[in-house]
Amino acid sequence: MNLEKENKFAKQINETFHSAVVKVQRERRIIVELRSDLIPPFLSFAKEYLSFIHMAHYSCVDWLEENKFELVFMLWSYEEDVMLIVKTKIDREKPEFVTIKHLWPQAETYEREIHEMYGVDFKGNDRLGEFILEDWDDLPPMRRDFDTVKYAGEHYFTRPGREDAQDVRETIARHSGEEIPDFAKKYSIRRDEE
Amino acid sequence: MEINWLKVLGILITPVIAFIVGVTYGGLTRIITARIQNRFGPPVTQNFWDIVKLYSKKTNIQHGVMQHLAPVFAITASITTLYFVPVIRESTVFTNLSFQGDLIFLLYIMVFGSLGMALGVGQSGNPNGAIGVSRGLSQMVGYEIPFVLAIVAIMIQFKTTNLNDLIAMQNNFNHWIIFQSPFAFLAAILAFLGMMGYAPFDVVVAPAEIASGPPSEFGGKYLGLMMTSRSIFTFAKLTLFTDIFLGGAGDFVTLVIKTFALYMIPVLTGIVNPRFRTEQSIRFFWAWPTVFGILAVLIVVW
Amino acid sequence: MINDKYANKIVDIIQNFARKSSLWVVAYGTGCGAIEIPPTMTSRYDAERFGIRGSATPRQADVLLITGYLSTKTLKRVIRTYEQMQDPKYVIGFGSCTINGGMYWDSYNTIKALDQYLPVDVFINGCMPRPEAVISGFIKLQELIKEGKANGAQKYKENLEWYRENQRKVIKNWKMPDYNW
Amino acid sequence: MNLTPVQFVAIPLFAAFLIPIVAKISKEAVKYIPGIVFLYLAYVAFTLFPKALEKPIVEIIAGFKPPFGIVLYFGPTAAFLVSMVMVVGFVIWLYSFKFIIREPSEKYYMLFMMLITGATGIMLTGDVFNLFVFFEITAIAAYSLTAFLRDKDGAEAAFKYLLIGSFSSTFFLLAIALIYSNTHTLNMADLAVKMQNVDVTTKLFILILFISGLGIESELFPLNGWAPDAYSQAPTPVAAVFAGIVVKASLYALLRLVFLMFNWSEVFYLLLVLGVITMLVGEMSAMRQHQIKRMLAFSSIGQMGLIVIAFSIATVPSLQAGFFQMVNHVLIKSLLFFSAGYLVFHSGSKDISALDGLGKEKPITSFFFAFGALAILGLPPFSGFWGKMFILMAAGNSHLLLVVVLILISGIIEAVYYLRVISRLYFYKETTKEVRRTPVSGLVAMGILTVLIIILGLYPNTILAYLKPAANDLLHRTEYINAVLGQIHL
Amino acid sequence: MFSISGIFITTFVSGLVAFLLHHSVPKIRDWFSIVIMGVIVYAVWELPVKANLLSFKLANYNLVFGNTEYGRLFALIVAVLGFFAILYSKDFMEGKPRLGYFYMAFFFSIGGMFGIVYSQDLISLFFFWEIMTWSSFLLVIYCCKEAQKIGLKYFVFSAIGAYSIMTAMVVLYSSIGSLQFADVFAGFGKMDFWSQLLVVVLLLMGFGVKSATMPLHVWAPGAYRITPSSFTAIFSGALSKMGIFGIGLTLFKIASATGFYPWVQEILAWIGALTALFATFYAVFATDAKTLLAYSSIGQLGYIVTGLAIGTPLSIAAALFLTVMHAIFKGMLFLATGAVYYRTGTTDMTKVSGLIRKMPYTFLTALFGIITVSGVPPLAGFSGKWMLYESLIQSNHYFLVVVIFFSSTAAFLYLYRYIFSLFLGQEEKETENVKEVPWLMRIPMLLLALATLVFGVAPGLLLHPVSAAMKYLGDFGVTYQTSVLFNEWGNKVDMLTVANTIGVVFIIVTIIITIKGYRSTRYVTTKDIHTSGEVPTENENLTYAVDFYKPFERALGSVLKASVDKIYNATGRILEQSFDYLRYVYTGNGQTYAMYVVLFLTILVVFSELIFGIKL
Repeated sequence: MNLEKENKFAKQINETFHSAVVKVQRERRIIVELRSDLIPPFLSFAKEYLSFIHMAHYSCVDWLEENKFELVFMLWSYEEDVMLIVKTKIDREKPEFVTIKHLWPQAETYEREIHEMYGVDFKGNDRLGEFILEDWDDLPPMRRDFDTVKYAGEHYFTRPGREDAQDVRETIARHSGEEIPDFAKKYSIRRDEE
Repeated sequence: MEINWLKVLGILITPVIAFIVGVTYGGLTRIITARIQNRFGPPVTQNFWDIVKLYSKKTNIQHGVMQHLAPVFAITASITTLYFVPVIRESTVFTNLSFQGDLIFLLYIMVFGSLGMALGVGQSGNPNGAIGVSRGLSQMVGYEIPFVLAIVAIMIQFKTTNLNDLIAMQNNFNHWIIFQSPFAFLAAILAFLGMMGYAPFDVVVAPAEIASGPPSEFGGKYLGLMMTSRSIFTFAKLTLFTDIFLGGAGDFVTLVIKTFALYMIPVLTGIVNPRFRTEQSIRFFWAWPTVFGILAVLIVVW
Repeated sequence: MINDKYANKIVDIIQNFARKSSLWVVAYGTGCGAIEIPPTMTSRYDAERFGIRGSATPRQADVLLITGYLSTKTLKRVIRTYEQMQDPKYVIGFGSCTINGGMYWDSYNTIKALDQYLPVDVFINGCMPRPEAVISGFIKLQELIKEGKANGAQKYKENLEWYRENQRKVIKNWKMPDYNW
Repeated sequence: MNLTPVQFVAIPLFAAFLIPIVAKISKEAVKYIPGIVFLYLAYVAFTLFPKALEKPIVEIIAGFKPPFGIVLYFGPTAAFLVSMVMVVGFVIWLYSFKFIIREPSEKYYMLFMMLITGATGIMLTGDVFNLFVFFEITAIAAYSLTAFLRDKDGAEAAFKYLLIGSFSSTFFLLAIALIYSNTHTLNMADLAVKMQNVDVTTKLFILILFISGLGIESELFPLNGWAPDAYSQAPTPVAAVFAGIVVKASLYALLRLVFLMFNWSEVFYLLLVLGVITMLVGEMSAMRQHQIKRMLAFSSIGQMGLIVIAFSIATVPSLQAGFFQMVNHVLIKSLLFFSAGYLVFHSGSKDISALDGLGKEKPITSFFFAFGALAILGLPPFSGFWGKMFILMAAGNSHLLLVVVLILISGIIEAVYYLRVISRLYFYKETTKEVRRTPVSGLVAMGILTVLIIILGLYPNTILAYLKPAANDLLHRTEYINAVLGQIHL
Repeated sequence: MFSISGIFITTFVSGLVAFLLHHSVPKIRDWFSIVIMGVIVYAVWELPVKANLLSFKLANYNLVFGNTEYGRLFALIVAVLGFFAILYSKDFMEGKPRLGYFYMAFFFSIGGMFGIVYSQDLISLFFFWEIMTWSSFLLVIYCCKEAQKIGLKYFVFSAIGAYSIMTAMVVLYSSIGSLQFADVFAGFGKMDFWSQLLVVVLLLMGFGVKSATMPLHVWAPGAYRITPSSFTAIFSGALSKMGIFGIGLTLFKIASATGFYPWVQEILAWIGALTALFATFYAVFATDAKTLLAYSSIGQLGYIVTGLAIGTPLSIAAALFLTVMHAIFKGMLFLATGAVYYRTGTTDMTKVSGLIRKMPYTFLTALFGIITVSGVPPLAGFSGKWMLYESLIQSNHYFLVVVIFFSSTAAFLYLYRYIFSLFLGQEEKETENVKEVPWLMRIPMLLLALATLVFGVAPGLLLHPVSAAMKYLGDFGVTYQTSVLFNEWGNKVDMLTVANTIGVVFIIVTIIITIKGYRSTRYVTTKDIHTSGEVPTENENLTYAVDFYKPFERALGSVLKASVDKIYNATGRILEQSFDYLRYVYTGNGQTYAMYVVLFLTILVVFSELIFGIKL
């Protein structure tokens, strides 16, 4: 496996951002973990100096146990055909971040989605309003502490006869013999057990 | 004044006949379309039942008096056009009022309905309707040039503007204007494609993009009346074209054959064609059809 | 005009027949089930045989086809569309999702039972139902119409309060014009 | 007292000397003297006019008969011009009555009277050297009046005027010297006869000197460099005097001399060309002026060009048209200068842009300006219409279609810049300021002009009857010669 | 009272009186004007038809005034339209500044037009022409600062036109020696070719400016837009007709005597047709209702010019018929637009919509107006168009008829847009409280609308004075009956039958559709529309008003980009800049001026041979 260009990038990143944890995952995949306040300069650096001109994706992961949100940026370099995955963790209690729409205009839409689904507040983005959900007044639905079954049960009329419906994770777990972590059980209790 | 009861009869039954023929043609069109698309298709009476259903709707809504009157405008234009077109040659019953008008008059009275419709559509407040009207009017400007060229060519060739005179001149098969002035026929029939609004010139109603355009706010009896009007108007237009180019008809069988043959031209074109954008269709009309029209005029002049 | 009982009956029969043989479906694909409509309409199954035809606007349409799951956001539009249709009008619930939520039983954003919100004349089961099933659903509807039993609109009008209450429960920001007929 | 033409020269001159003396007694009384003079002289002029129409009045000064003595020739032309001067002089006096308040008015009136003396002298005299003298009187009075406000700009303008004017005097004097050395006479009628014997080249040189010298005062391009400055820097009534009297008088002198002595078609052709160029240059330059008085000055130049064109066509209708246009120009341009004077005075700036919204603030004055502007564009029913029309018809009759077109083009240019000013006055700014009044005398002066313009516009026949003899008088030199010299041979 | 001088004096003096009244007793100013205008209408109607009613000598020229059938037709247009406009003005102009000025200029321009149509010699024609020009100019610049540039353009073009006439007069006078119509018409044939050509071209150019014939039309859109609507009705309806009046005279009385008459006819006809075509295009893409109507006016005048130019009896009848009709329908439309402006304060078609329920009478007027303009039977526009087409075809102008027909079809585009944008579509929140205009404004509009219907059913009523006017222009006769039109091939259209058929069918179907399901038919607001289930908010207006004919614009491509206006503007700019350079001739430096003097002297001396023919 030839990781020459990936390593080169890793070296370059390390030289400029000493605190960055760079990991070459495999061919064409570099993962960088960084402090959240260094993200804007880093993205700018990646775009201007490392030729990662395309922001392919921008998402959020809820690390409930660590009480953190992880923002994930995926950048692509057309010159070297390398994907750079930038991760950073921000506080979950009061999730705040700065907008990067000045670097990639399409980031605005991603930020709106993340805002709606996780409640992350992006400073500088003035379009963080209603996006996909209409008139949503509960917890942001993609947070893991949001109980969707409970919500659906409270808000929608449920026709009887669906008592055997169950969480798909449970079914998978049963079939594969995998153990469900404790925290997950909290959110996937079968209706009849409750 | 002595009342000619035969004429009164003609005035009463001509629209009815036109309606029946028009509706049947509509049904046949759907069947033919279906067959070409490898389908079975609805029954012939489908259009008729559609219209009956629309009339028997229990609620009807309108956005104002112009929308209320719009189908009236349309059907008035259709019936008036029909009255001023000689349906059957030398028949007391079916010439109606055709001796009072001429070709240019017919061109204008035909617009009357569209104008009224457009006003009604405007009042409905639906932007799709207005967009449709905008497209329709633009397209009309497109096909009007070849059509007028053709009509002018015919008028100067036969030195008359009266339809009855034109029919009288085409008493023989080889005197038909389609043979005497083929370019005029070409220009006119291409314009006719646009006039009928079948594909590729159906951007006006384009159901998928502007929700059927002009009639998008019409339902119930209004839509029913519009469809009735369209049936009559189709028949009137076909009769007019038959009268101009195919020497009219001496009896109903001939009339049905000739009009149906003419009608198949836009229908068959429509089935196999995609849709032009407005500017494309305008450009289309201003290209070959116009050239044919100019040729027709030039040939006559020389 | 004519108050004769038999005459009225004849008129009713003719009208019902016309309604039955001309069903215009408003083209509103709410969910994934809408993908079954093209094969139903085109040459393989050719629904036009039964006078079923697409219609671009609710003003002209007779049948509202709810093709699958219905998120609350869409529900608002569907209600609006339904109310804009002209009486007589029919609703067909299409697919499991309209019956009991289907695979979206626990979704925070989809309704689970359509008939709580709109008067459904015919349900078609399946996830998703095949064109044959769709056509059979339509034929069922036609039978109902012919017998004069497809009176969902009537039901809706009479029980408007109840429907409204249910609708309002789901749609929080209720800003809809009045339903005035 | 017997009414004789000599009074036209004598009385203003006398008044000019009287004014400083009276001023010692009462400053107020001084103001009324010119008015009285003008009224009286106007009366004289109108009384003598019919007589002059019948037969030109030739008055011999100091007993020597022509060609040896000094004669005053009061023919139809002179009668017409003098009447015009008197009327306009009166109106200007009326206007100055309140306008000249800051400066010693007796000096102003004295110079004004001097100027009138010179101007009438030019129009009346039958002697070339006297012509020069009167010319100089006029010019000197004009120089001093230009600098009357005693500010820097005025002084500069006056100096330029003086500089160019001295060229004019020099050329004129040189020409007279040449004439005298060749013909040994200075009487114009006599000259007209004797010049025929003079060598052609000398004659030509004399002509060139005359055209250059008198062309300066009559604002021919390119000799009119002094005009814009003088007009715009002199006090407003003085500008009206320039436009109405000085320039007209010197044009008359030029024309009289040309018609008498140099009756060649080439001369008229040259004058025509000069007229056209003057007109076009004047109007085009006026178009881009930022100061209203400068604009009016250039417009004046343009109008002079038009008048020169009319005269240089040299037919009876054209001369008639020229005279008519002269009257028009005097009336209208005075009106424009008068109203512009008050507008400038109240806006506090000479710029056109400062006039925004003055129409509300000074409604009557602005109205007069607008009226004058419409009139000078040659719009009916104002007098300008007929003037332009006559000139065009005359030009057409002489088959000068190009000239017609050029006149009309200049008319369009004129319209553009005048209408811009009107727009600014009324429509650019809505002011809510109080109406500021113009002194009554000024309004009366402008009112008189307005009424005259309308009368002439609606009924041009009023003066048209007098113009034909005037035209004939100027055009046909034999009559002049006979009138002056005939007395000897009788 | 009913003498020509009476009419003139009344008009002009009333102008002054109205001005004075405004400053003394403004209350009676409006009624005074209305009464006077009424009297004038009566006087014009009663004025006997005689070629020489008043003549006097002014400034060596014989000025003759008389009432011909031709002049009477135009005088009636002016008087009646003027009356309606002034009736309308009372409420329309209320509260606007400078009303005395408005009425004065109004009366003056009306008087000017009377002078033009009654004059029997070119001098008085020109005299009143100029009065009309400047008084209408005063009304163009009446409104605001924005109007000034437009006004200047109007004046400059008017001046170009007027001066063309003037030049023609000069040429005529120098050749014929008289400017009386009688002499001019008689003597014109004897003039030499070039003079004839020059005179005809100049006269047509001069009159063409007022009738806004391309390429001299550029003043019209702006000027029509900016004048107060009550005057715009006159401006477009009557004032532009003065150009037509002049073109008619020029063609049939002057140019017909020349050898190149057929050429003039042909070229003018094409100019008219192209005017109609391009004006229609511009109208289609206008966004301001008044600009749209202005271009429409230009186009309609193009038809009239073409009709006159063809010169067959039917075409002249068509042209004169259209002249009257244009006065009526453009009057109506401008008054209706004015009514919209009166209530909403704008005529921008992208800003106003859905007024039909608020202003039904205005809508009715506009509806009749557009039906008439488009020439759809049974209203009167059709008769004129029909005669025009028939005459074009029968005089072998095949391509001309196509161009005319095409522009007439394209006229539907802008007409629909006009009525749609203003009256149809969704209702604006801002215009919620709009009411119908006062009765005094409604009456003129409705009367004019009625006129279109009456003349539509019975065109013969109008053809009567028209044919009389044609008799004056030459030996033209046209066959007509009260309601039947005939073409030259003997075919006919019976408007009464047409109107009856349409009327009967229309009424029957209306009754049927109204009775059928009357109880179940419901009115819903224009906000309640099918919008894919979306509910538009109150402030959201979904009316399709911006870029209404984008597809058509794309189809036309670059045809529209060419604009004479741009050329004119560029010329103007270049000229002004060059004038600016000329200004530097006058440096303000005494030495330079002295140098000029010396230079002048030197040139005269040096080139003396060239100049005087004598070597110095």
